[in-house]
Amino acid sequence: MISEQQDYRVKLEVFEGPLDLLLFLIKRNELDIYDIPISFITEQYLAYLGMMQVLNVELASEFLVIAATLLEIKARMLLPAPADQEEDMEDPRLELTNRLLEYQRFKDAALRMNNLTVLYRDAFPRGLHEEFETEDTSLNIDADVFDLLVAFKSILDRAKGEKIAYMTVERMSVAQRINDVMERISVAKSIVFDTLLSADYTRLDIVITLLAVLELLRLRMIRCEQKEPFGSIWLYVPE
Amino acid sequence: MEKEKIMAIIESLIFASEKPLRIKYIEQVISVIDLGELTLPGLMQDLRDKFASETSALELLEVAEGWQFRTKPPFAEWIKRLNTVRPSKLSQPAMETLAIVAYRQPITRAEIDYVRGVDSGGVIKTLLDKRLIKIVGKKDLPGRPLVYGTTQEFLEVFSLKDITSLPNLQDIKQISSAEEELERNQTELPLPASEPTDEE
Amino acid sequence: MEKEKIMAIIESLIFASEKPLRIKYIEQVISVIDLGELTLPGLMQDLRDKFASETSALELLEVAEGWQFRTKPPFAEWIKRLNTVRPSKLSQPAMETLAIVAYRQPITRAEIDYVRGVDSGGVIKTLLDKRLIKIVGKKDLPGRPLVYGTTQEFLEVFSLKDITSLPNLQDIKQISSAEEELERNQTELPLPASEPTDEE
Repeated sequence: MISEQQDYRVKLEVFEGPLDLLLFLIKRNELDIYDIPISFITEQYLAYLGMMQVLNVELASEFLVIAATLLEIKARMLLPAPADQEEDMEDPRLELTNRLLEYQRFKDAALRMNNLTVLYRDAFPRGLHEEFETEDTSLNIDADVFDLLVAFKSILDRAKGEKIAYMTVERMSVAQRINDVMERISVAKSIVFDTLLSADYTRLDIVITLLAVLELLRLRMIRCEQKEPFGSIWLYVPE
Repeated sequence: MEKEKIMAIIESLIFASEKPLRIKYIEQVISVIDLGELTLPGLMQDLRDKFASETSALELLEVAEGWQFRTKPPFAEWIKRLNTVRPSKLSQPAMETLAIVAYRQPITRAEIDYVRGVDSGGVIKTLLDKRLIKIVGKKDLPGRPLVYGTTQEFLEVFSLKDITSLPNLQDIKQISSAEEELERNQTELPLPASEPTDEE
Repeated sequence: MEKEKIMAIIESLIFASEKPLRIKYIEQVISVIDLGELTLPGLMQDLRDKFASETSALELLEVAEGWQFRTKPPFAEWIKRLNTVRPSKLSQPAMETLAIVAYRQPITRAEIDYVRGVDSGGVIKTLLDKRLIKIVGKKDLPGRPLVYGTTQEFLEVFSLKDITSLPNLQDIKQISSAEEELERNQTELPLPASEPTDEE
């Protein structure tokens, strides 16, 4: 057992997870994956876990989950199958075998992908030269909402450690009003100021609306015109 | 090594280089090659002539800082045409700024700068030019700063029904459960239980 | 317009394009040219042949559903001597996770975890950061988990024309010791990234 323990120790860092470890044990002992001797493999597996504990290596919980699975399969294999069901009873090892095969397939796939022509390893594209960048204000943009989400995430990642101020999305009343007014004017092209006010408006609402319009005028986002003294004030979008 | 092979090596170096390639770097790389009677200036001249004469769209130029391939001037008009038919990608800073505005609107420039940790004036202008964001008003703060929000065009570009159809911030946590930092300030949705699937 | 001229125009477009150039954009740009008897696929083939045969360091490849010039593989060793590229490594866990996403997309994190038998949060984050995978939507399951798929960059990095060009998934007959051993020796591949490298 001593030599085996040393062997395990060497491999300690290598196993990615319990499936990886199981595949290693199967290969090392030249076992048939379609007919895994479950008692033997369970013993080997638990010995490995024991080794990790002795070495005070923190075990990922997944290792324990698979240990429990192995023990459960072992127990089920020991139980005699009910006589009438013997024919069609599923092999308790089947799910584990399938998982191992599936995992092995992807390990192989990773290897094959590694044999492809890899950019910046086997082949290089043109180095980037800025002279091809052009100003482009078209709305022809190649991105989707999840690009936005990922972009937002990268900022939060960067901001990690410092306190992020999560501002509540609370509409300021004047800003909200500016929005409303702008929208109405853009749709109608021009409107009479009075129509922005509704009869059930409070004094505050009216003041806010007036502030909003003044603000828009100051920003030159709208223009106003009064054709005659005391006549209607027309608001419109310039140009 | 025959001359064509050495010329091709130099060609590959210049092509792959991010910046115009200084002659001293070319010299360093090919220093292991026995040039025989050949000289590096002679090889550069021959490589330049090769591209100048043949039916290639490229030319090899010696610009201030080094050697560089460029398209020959007559092709510029075609490349301009290309830029008008092809959708452009938003730069990473632009995407980030757009994401901040989308999720945190209405928001001031100072708030954007604070979240990104850098000055955002340039990107905000780009986004305004592309009509993805707009000024939606001013904030009741000293200096009355402008506040920004997303536009109708923004919704169109990203195929969103309305602004509430943006992916949840909670989704970010799904990206990596290891990121506990985020959890402090956010109300949480329970993460989906890791249920095994035998799909396929 | 004679054929060589049209081929040179296409060459200039592909060269000027930062990313692999989709055939539809080439088509749109040259739509003003009377091709006569020529066809675009025929021209692309001729252009590819031209670079393949001649003493050029470049080859024209169809990757990520587009066309791109790249240096021919024998020149990679020379370019690496320039030290302008800083390779970063994809670890074995990252390669395996990438393979699972590539072959099983769209796939949830829980499904990936199940196949690998371990938590994949960290690796998924790495692959997202390297833009090899991306979130492609949400699944109609309790908790609406995010689903992942590969990106255009993934196709570019592995020189794949499209996702169907992936090598076939093999059925495993028996666990092969030779391959296992090979894998255990940490196969890693370089990718461009900002990480410093000890490669000299």
